Amino acid sequence: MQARFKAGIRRMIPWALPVLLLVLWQLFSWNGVISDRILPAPSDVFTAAIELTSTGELTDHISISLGRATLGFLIGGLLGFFLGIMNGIFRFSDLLLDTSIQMLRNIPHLALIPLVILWFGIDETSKIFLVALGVLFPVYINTYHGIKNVEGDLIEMGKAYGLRGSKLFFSVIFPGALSSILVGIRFSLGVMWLTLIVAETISAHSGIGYMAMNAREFMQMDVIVLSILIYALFGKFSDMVAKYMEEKWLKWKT
Amino acid sequence: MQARFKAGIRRMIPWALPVLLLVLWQLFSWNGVISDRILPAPSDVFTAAIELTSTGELTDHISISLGRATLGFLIGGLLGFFLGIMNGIFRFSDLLLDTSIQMLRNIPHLALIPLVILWFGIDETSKIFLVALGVLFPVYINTYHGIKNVEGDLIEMGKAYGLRGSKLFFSVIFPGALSSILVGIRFSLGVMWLTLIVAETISAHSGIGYMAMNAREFMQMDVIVLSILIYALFGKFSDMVAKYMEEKWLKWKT
Amino acid sequence: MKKDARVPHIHLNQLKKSFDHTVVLDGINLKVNQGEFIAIVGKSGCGKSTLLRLIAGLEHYNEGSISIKDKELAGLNTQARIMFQDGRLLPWKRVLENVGLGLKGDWRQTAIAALRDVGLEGRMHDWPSKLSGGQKQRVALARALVHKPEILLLDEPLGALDALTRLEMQELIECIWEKEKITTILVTHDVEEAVALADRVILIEDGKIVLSKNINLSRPRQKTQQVFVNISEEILSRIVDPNEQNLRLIIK
Amino acid sequence: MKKDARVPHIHLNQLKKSFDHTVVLDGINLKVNQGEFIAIVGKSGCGKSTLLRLIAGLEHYNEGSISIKDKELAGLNTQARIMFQDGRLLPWKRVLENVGLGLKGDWRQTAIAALRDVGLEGRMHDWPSKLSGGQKQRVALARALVHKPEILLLDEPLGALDALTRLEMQELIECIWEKEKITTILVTHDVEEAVALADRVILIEDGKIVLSKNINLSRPRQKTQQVFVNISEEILSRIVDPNEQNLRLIIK
Amino acid sequence: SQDGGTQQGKDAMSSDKSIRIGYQKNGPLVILKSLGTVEKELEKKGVKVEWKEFQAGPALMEALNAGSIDFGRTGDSPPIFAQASGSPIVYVAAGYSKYEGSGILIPKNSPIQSLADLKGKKIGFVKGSSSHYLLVKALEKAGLDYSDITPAYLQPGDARVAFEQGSIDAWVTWDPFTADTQLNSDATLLVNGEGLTSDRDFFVANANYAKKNKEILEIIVNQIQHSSEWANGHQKELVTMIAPLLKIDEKSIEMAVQRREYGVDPLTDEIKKEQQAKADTFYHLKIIPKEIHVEEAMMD
Ligand SMILES: Nc1ncnc2c1ncn2[C@@H]1O[C@H](COP(=O)(O)OP(=O)(O)OP(=O)(O)O)[C@@H](O)[C@H]1O
Ligand SMILES: Nc1ncnc2c1ncn2[C@@H]1O[C@H](COP(=O)(O)OP(=O)(O)OP(=O)(O)O)[C@@H](O)[C@H]1O
Ligand SMILES: [Mg+2]
Ligand SMILES: [Mg+2]
Repeated sequence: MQARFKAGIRRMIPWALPVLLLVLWQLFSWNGVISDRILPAPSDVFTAAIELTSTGELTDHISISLGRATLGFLIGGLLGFFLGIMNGIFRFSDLLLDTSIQMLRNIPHLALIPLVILWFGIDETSKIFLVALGVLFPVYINTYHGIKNVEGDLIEMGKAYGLRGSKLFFSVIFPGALSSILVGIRFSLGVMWLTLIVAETISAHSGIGYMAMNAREFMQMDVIVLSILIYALFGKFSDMVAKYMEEKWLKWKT
Repeated sequence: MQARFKAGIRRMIPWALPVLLLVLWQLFSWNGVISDRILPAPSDVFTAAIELTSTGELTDHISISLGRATLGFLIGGLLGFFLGIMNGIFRFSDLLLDTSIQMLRNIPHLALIPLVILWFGIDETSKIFLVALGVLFPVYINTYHGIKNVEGDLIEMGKAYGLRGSKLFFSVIFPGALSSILVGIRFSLGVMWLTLIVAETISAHSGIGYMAMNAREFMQMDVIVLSILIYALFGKFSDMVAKYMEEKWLKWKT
Repeated sequence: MKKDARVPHIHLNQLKKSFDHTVVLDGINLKVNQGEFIAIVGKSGCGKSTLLRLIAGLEHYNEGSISIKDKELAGLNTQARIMFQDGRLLPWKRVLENVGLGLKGDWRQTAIAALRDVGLEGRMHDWPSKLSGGQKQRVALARALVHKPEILLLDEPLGALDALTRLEMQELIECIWEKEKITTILVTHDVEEAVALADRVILIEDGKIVLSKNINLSRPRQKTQQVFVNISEEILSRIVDPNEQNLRLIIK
Repeated sequence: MKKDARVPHIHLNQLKKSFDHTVVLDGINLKVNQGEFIAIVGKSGCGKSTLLRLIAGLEHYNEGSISIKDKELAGLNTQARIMFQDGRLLPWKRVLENVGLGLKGDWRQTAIAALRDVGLEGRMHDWPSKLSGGQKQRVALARALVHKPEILLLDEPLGALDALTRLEMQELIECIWEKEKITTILVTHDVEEAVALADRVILIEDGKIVLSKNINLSRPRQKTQQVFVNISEEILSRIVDPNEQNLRLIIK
Repeated sequence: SQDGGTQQGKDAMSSDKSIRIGYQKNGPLVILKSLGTVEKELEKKGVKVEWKEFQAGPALMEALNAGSIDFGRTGDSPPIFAQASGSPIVYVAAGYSKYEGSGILIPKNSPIQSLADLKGKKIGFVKGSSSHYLLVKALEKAGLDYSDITPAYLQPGDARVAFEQGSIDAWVTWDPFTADTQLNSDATLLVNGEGLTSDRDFFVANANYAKKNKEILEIIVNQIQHSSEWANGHQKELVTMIAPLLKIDEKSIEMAVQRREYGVDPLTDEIKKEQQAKADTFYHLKIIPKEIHVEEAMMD
């Protein structure tokens, strides 16, 4: 009984801060400390959410974005993963590619947009390209780091026991790097949503990023705040996914 | 002699790809495969660079951005570092704060700008805030992960040998997490430049992000490409800094 | 508790420890006096390391109690230093700094002296990863000994050492123990080593102490003495118990 | 090379190995015949593990040569399986999968049988981190033995085991060696163990082989036999060399 | 609760001694800034001028709304959005119509020869901008429905690339983009804004500031008028002034300058009507969530 109570509390603590913030914000809005012209009250944001949901607009935006996000995530994540593995394992590809990737990583999407339009036009391809590009790097860096940090002794052992190629990889290198790779995935699950706000400035008619940027342009503070909250919830969700994967695949860490 | 020659080649290989790209691009520009209306030739970009440098504009932009970047990096990096350490070590602060941070991390800067202007105005503070915010998360996540992954056996040993508090931290936990922390720093050194492009859309009249966005607005393709190249070089530079730190502090990994 | 009774330095009372439903220690009773040297022997996996870790305060127990000088042990046992079975050197600290870990004051000189004792003074500036198995073990031993703690817990400290180095290290342990009157518990798989060093040898089997043998030989002990050989054989025969055939193989 | 001469399975010729300017092995000459059982003894840090790692092809040497069946060894020695001094179980694989590592076909049954041999069948679904020191070592031993390789390299395989378990494991090693005619090199710090198991005991000192003693006793060997004791003492005395006082302490 | 700006306490206080003017590089305030006359005039009143550059109208409006600047210039639609969101801004004055420089661009050899040909085409423009309005009016004129075209919402810089690449069939934009594209990409102006939209600049202020500083705003508007007159009379100098700022070649700037007359209009009924029509259009396009009366946000 008491254990269950404790577990319940433990599940609630993480929400304490966000909820406290919301409550304070609502209170300040009610008594006018925060002018609703500048920052709408949570209740107004909630109303906006209801309204947008009832017209089906919000779910449209989210599902469209979700499609772009997942596709981009898959492409970029896999690419980053493979590059990370290659450069982590093979000295030559590391020498050849790492510098280029580190340079590429540092180019802001906003600056890249003209070129992206040039290469991929203004339709879905360019949006998915940007998400993929954004997702690639955290996965790459953490995979690379994970692989490089697998204990050399264990790899040596694996080789001495006749493992090579994919066997060595799946028995020793990958599990050893997994914890770090998951950090990369956790990070990129966030980036996946983040890049959409830039990607969806390219001739988009829907999507959560489009909604946010549109709201900004048209000064709809309630929608801006709503989209910020949605992003935050996505963040939490991504995190839960990452934690779930960690619990599932890193059981051996007690 | 031969060893030195080999080392020289090894130092050159990383640049093979970028240089090859540049050369191809120049060739395609010359023979008109790439229209210079859309994508200027490297030589044009070089001319633009010379021009901007000779007027002192480019160095101005870079040094202003550098100031913002370093200040933001210091603030955000330190904050992320301390939060990562706290949440990595203390269960309660982990429960209380981690969720909130993961949520915050997922909010795009572009969407946040209206709020940032409300809170910090349109001057330097808001720009530095955004850089700090961007830098915070990679440092946080990797520090957190690093701390959580320090071998429990070694921490136990440290405690059993009378280390606690800062001694335990500096002898065992920090060195054990350092490799992961450096990944975070490497990542955030990139993010530091990246966020500037968003930050410098807030009432700026200088800075590399301003230059890039301005060029984008007025479609100065040569300047856009130039700024992309500058970002890429910064990326390489950040990477070198990170590598230097790794070599210096992770000597024990042979 | 009677006032005039001598308070044991370490007092284990009906100590019980299980890991996920497998009982490892099942009602251990043990009193160790101040300055006593106890050796624990037993088959692989019988719970020797677990017992040491319990006394060091590194593990929770399920039932019973542990008292140190009449005070119930809560959390870490700050008086004790444990040498772990698996060494646990910090890979990012050089040998000397590993030995100096947790020392106060002029730790450098103390640590160098300790390294000299284990014959590794010349390696003090190396990374642990550059050492051989036995060298690592000796560094870990030096690290434990250098603290001159009130309670010294040694978990197979000499398992990776050759006969000669082993003997030197046994002498070192005995010497420090005698000089500092440290209450010492040594886990070893070598019965002769146990008999050579300990005031009392304890045998653990099936989670219980099944033998507690006082060794009343004068020090330094001669392994060639007949009493010594007899005691060793007695303990060995207790370990091997009914299986006579094996017994004959071990006992010369 | 003469055609009619028997080709040694392993042939070390003037092998030299140094780490950053410290010479560890300095001109090692050794021929090991097919199916021979060699034991290597020597002081801690004398280069035993290094020699084993060289034969396994895990380390580069500076001078000389290593031939396996008359073929110069280049890179990994695929015929050999080495049991490392530090175990090296994969923490993310359960005990059974650790033992089955690199096996082909129906590895599961083979691995279970190997675990049964080392007395850990019941622990096959545990993570390695849940095992005691000696249990880990036995899992590593099982993993090395299960391959039935042409060359078996054992680096202190029994260092963490109690007398009884140790004896059982010695029997196991001897039994598998006899059945499969595996060329075996065993590094051990226990001279008696060396004499009990090996056809030839080799002593390394100052980077050189200073003693190579054939043991022509019938198997299974009795440790109580006088010849056995004599040989052990002879080798021990060679290790301890001029220092007579220590010698007396070790040799009973 | 009409004092949206007062929570920026320090901002409001500082505005008594200084005025923060938001400007964009591509607008008439740049001329005023370059001439430096307004500083002199306001110095007499003991007021200092701080110039804040913005790259886009929305960002400028955000700052105005937050009270980070007091006065600024935008295109004709941002004030509508600001008002719809309840932001404390007021129109202070309007610029002259610049319809000649705004219009629908089509590439060379485009199959589009008339407005009616726009049917079924992909057209790039900034959502909710003056171009959006222009397009709606043009379609109306051609008897087409808004749903007859495929809109591609693109910022000017991006749209230019898309236009060059042929990703869009037509592009609705304003000067100097129109001029630059006409000259450098062989584009043709299918129609300009004549008869469709007036496409004015608007000078707007934070309501709170405007209430207390009418006199200063008057001085500024006067100075804008002066600088506009200067600009109209010194087109050559103007071109050499603006071209390096925008980094657009002088020929394009010259073209843009020549087809535009600078100047300030008071907020006449006609302008109110024009602006109201835009607001209504945006309401019908669901760009703003409610009907507004632009008059309510105009300074009297
Ligand atoms: N990677 C390395 N770098 C530098 N020195 C090393 C390295 N590995 C081993 N050595 C040194 O080489 C010598 C021989 O090491 P080795 O591990 O072969 O000893 P060993 O005979 O196995 O000793 P032990 O019985 O203690 O395991 C030691 O002095 C050791 O410190
Ligand atoms: N964390 C753990 N979780 C589950 N079981 C454990 C854990 N630690 C130890 N055990 C088990 O408890 C038993 C006792 O372990 P312990 O390490 O005390 O043995 P030991 O006597 O030191 O053996 P050895 O001589 O092999 O080191 C073993 O069977 C071991 O598998
Ligand atoms: Mg143990
Ligand atoms: Mg060794």
